[in-house]
Amino acid sequence: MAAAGLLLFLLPLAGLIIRAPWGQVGPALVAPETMTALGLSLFCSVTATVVALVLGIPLAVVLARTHGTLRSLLRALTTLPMVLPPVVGGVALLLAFGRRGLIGAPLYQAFGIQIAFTTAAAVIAETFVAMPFLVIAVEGGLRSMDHRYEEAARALGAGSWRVFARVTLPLLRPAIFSGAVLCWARALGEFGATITFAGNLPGRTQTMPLAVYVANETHPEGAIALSLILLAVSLAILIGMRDRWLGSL
Amino acid sequence: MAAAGLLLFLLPLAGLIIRAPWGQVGPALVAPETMTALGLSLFCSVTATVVALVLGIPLAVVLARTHGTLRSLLRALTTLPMVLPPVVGGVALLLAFGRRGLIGAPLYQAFGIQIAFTTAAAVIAETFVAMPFLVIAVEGGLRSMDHRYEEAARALGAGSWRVFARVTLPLLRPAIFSGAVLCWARALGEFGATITFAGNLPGRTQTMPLAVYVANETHPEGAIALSLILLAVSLAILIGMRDRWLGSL
Amino acid sequence: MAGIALSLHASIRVQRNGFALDVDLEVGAGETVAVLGPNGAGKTTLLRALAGLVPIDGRVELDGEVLDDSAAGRHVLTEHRRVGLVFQDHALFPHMTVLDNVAFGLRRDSSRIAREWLDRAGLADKAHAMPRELSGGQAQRVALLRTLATEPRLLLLDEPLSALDVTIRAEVRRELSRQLSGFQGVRILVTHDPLEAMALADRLVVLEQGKVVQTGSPAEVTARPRSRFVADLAGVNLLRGRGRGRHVELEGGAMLTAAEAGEGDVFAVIHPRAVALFLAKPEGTPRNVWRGRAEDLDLQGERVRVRLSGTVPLVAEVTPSAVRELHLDSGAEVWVAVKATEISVYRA
Amino acid sequence: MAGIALSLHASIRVQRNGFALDVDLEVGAGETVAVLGPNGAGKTTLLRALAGLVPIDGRVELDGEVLDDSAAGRHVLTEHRRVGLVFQDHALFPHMTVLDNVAFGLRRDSSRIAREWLDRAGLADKAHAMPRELSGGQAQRVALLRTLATEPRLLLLDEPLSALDVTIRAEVRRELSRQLSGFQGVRILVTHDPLEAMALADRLVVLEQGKVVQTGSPAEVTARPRSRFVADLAGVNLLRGRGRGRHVELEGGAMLTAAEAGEGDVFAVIHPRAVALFLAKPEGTPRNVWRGRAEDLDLQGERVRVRLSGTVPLVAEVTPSAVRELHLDSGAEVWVAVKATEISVYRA
Amino acid sequence: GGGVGTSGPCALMSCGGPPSNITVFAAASLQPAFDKIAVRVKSQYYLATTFNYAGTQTLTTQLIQGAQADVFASADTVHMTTVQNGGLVGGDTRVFAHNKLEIAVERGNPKRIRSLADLARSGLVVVLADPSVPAGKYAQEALANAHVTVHPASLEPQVTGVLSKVAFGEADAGIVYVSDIVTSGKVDGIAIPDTQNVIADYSIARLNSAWNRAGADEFFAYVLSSQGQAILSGAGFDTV
Ligand SMILES: Nc1ncnc2c1ncn2[C@@H]1O[C@H](COP(=O)(O)OP(=O)(O)OP(=O)(O)O)[C@@H](O)[C@H]1O
Ligand SMILES: Nc1ncnc2c1ncn2[C@@H]1O[C@H](COP(=O)(O)OP(=O)(O)OP(=O)(O)O)[C@@H](O)[C@H]1O
Ligand SMILES: [Mg+2]
Ligand SMILES: [Mg+2]
Repeated sequence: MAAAGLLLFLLPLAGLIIRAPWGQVGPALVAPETMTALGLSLFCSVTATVVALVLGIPLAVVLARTHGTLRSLLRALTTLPMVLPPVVGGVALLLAFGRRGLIGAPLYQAFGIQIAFTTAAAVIAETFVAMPFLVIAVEGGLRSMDHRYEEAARALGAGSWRVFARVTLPLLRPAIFSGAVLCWARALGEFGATITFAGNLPGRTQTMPLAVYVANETHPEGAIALSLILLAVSLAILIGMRDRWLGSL
Repeated sequence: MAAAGLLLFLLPLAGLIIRAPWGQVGPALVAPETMTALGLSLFCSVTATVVALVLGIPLAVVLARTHGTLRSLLRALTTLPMVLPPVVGGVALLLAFGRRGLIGAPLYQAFGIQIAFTTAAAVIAETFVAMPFLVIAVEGGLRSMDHRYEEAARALGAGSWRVFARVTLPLLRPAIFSGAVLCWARALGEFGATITFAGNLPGRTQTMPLAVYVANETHPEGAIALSLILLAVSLAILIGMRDRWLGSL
Repeated sequence: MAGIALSLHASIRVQRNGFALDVDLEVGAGETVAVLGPNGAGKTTLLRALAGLVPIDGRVELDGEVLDDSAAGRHVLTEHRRVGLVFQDHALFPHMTVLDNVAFGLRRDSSRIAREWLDRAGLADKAHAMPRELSGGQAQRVALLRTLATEPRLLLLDEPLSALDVTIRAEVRRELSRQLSGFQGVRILVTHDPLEAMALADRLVVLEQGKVVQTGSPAEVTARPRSRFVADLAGVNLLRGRGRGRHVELEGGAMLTAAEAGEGDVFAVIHPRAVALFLAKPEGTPRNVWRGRAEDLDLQGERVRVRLSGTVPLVAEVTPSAVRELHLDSGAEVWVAVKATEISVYRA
Repeated sequence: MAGIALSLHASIRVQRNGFALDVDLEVGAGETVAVLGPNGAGKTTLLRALAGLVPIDGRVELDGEVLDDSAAGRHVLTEHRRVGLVFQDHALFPHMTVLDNVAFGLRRDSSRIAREWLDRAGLADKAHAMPRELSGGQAQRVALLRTLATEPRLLLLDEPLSALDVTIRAEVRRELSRQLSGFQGVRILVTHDPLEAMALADRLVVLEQGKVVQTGSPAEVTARPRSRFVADLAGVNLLRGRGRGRHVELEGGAMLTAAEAGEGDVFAVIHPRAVALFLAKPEGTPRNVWRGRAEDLDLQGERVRVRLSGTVPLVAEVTPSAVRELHLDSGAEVWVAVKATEISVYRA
Repeated sequence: GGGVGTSGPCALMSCGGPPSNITVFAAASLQPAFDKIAVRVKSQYYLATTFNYAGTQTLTTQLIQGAQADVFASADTVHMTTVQNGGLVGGDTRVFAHNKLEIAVERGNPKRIRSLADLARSGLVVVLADPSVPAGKYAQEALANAHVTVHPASLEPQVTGVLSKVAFGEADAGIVYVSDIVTSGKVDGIAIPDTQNVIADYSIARLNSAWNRAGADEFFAYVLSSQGQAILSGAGFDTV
């Protein structure tokens, strides 16, 4: 069963690697645009993950502490960006943060700040799409946590904040780690919302998936070559993440 | 912080709802194509989730039981489909399961079976993209689990299978639930790999995100209307999932 | 800390499906109270309620400060109560070293102070071990240190010594009793060990099914048990019946002759040592003589406890040589005799 | 099950950073062995190794079946060993009711049998409770039932009674001793309670720092303690020194006169009751007289244990009336006397 | 342009001094030709070009939502009209290229497809673009002109989808633009007679929001110049 599961992942990846236009990987690798897009991708996905951690963990805590219908509602709202077709996600972001958007418009009129079509927009788009993964994973971790430790900490005089930072958070590390990996990977692969909300501007908002998209329009082989580079980098990063980061208990 | 996080989700959704072409929602709702696409979406995403559960939980167990480099490698390989730009994900699937693909070719030559362009292809594409979310979430749950209970079960004479089914699995319920929600939501929103691998034929492979994309080409308002319907249905389903399913311990 | 007199006034009601706790408790400054009671009596619940971890109906006041008052809607959070609660199952933080666990509750100089506590407890070599690398007893001691180090003004100990070995237990008990007499806080101790209760507590509170059934100094409580549980604790035989002059009519129907019995519902206590066993019916002074059957024998140190069934079920304590002489064995039929003067009777 | 003689031959070595377990153990069919030892001695590790939960170097053979043989690379999985292990911290499945927990290890008719066990234990009303709704003692009893119900051929109990109240503890001990004598399996029991060990075990094995330091029947072990721990367990004073004719030269330098002492390294045991205390230097028969200081006093039942420091640190056991007469108090200076005939000396 | 992460009116180009940079929103299918044009424009006019390639519809949405750009090149005239009606066009709109349809088949044409009529053969896997995108709409028209009914296996919302399905051998045939076949180089094209064929019009315009009108006009002019037209022709477009 596990093997079948693994096969489902491995076969397509094997297909990619076997049929890969290896001749194109070299040129793609040295092309400056590739490095620009790759760097931008890493920058945006990591920033999005950090933002998601900062905003998402408190949100998960709130979710885990509320009960009943309110919790279901909040959790459902949090999950929606995952369901939203990516293009519409981008449109929704434009409607909120675009120059004509709900808060984009006042922002533009008051300070002349435009969010859309900037690197910040790419980060926002990726955060919007990827953060739910973090929130849901962390909330799952919170729910299965043994709360005796938090009680013990409180009995030792630790206030909410100290309990959270010194006990809850460390005990939650595996869940946060999974969540962050999920979030980062999702952000790295993000395409639809980014192209709609942030545009496809090389060096500013053209992340790897967008570069792949553009390449695919003209020579699909180049697109595959680009993807392989993205895959290799992701693989290296994922393998590089040591188990000790996981703090498996 | 939690509020800021929630706002990031709520603002774009609010934008969608406020600027929504409510006049279009009615007609879209009664259009038979909408219902077809919605039904197909639900069918495919649920099937994909079930497949992911069946294949992914054992895979997560294997991941959690291996150690060192092998584990990092397996985990990284499992995570890759999340990183793969959606279009390339579809291409990879074609290279594996397509008529000329690694196992698609023998299948086609021996039995004349073509997977692409069928509902099965849509399910495979969604599973491929969404299963990693389940695997990573469940693996996180396994890692933070207290293994004394499994030891106790073994000491009571329960073999590996019984231990797994009666102890590990139930204790893992919150993690599995989060993972399944993530997986389902991701599958429901899947667009890129599906269109590349399965194509876009109403009634067979045109899921909601594809219908939204197509609608967006001609009248964007209709696309938003369709998305709202999808959102409403997802919201209803997510809220409908009772907390008792979570089996919070 | 010294010089400040702290005292606890608590009136606690907790309602849980199938279980209700209803306890009024007054503990004076510097007093140690041992809470005893059968499993499931509500001892842990009581401690958790005092710590503020269980919502209650009622009022808790510590040294004039109201910690809980359901009528006034007041509830001081656990972390602001300066209570020290040692859990029945230690609950050491699994992700911290032993040292960090002990240092956790300390504000200043935490690491140095924690190390001193560990040194004194002879656990210095485990300072950098993780809790999962400790044995059960080591974990329990660390949990105790962790709480004592915070110098709480209300110390709540839930079976703190149950997993300790004999040597350490005596030491920890001594150490604890030194600690306890050192500061003026209020101490409440849950234990199943009568010796521990006697050694450490000024007063016993016996809880059964969520209610206080008896309270008093150890000597008072064990001299006049009011329940099967306390009798077992004191190691004596407790009988219940109706007094009629010098006789007690037992619930089973048998008659007991005592020095004085009074009238109405009474308890009768007989020390196992006062129960004599014979092979033949004894002639002489003992006024209470029955037939009995030795159900089982239990060697306890240099004494053998014999559980007897028959007209009046009792436990007798005899010497091993008596066992040999009487050829006592499970199932043996014997004559049981108790002198009237060895039976103490008091109102139920 | 009856009629099949089971016996255990184990030779177990476990190496962990900073701790090594090295135990050879033979347990006969139907024998109950109590493993005693200080905290961290390796008792739990030994049980876990026997259960197959810890990889070992060495060999474990149960009733002729080799369960572990590191030389031959053989390792029978825990679930195929038919061992019953009751954990120190119960480990009830948190997601199952009490009934399902007890039924878990049963093959056929599991629910009915489980209910019978619960009924017999008086826990029928908790059958549908979840473990988190149990008190500590209730959980421990359910864990015990859960394992006993599977009728294992090797029963491993890790402090099974420590959280039980006195009444229940006596009952469970009786029930357990009935159970234990009922089938022919091998029983190994870890406990910190000397009474429990004496009551349930045929043989004691004393473990210290991973090694067996003493083994034998309860009477043998307590009569001739070979370590501080065993002496504490038996409640006696243990001294070590060199025998010279009728004298023992103690490690501190003091001289002890005994009835017979032998030559070479010896242990000397003095029962606390044999230690007499005086205000003035006693004249007369006692050959061993020193000055001492009462460090602390501990009321235990009807006796007071006085810990003495001085030339020879000892514990004396005296009556409360003696305490009053001598005006004994912590810090009091006294004369300590022990008759030569009360000192038993044996080779170390 | 501005640094990464900056925002505001200057974000899309350098402020101060004569602007030497333009932003062009262009249909993704124009990429091969426009990338070449950009190189020429840069060397001849010292004008740097930043492209935002995406589907015409996406670009339209972005423009309507207030995106700033100098030039808009659409793969059809319908979306250009939408943008124009939104008051966003700051000058002429001009059709600058035509594109014809062709049948894309696998290399070597193993299924021997010669005309649109062959696409109706049973057992043939045919993929079309979705009628909601121009290529799909035109394909429907062409098939109607030829009085052929096909049952496509998929209605791809992107022309590249049709191409890749054929290139990977998943589909036996599809209908795409000539320019797609030329740039792809992985499929063979079967011409469709002009009587059945449908012509797509690509149109271009300078936008109101342009910060560099001169630059935009230069680019506009270059596309329509003979050099620009030659490049487009090389990419498979019919010139105007
Ligand atoms: N979370 C809970 N939900 C419901 N009932 C509970 C819960 N916790 C405890 N109980 C019940 O409340 C009663 C009192 O439990 P408590 O733990 O206070 O007993 P205790 O006196 O500490 O017993 P022990 O000596 O066994 O530790 C018991 O009957 C128990 O089953
Ligand atoms: N997982 C572990 N990793 C490293 N060391 C451990 C681990 N578990 C136990 N130890 C150490 O091994 C030694 C033996 O532990 P064990 O639990 O067997 O003691 P024990 O005799 O059962 O003690 P107690 O009476 O306190 O339960 C101790 O020194 C303990 O610190
Ligand atoms: Mg308790
Ligand atoms: Mg242990």
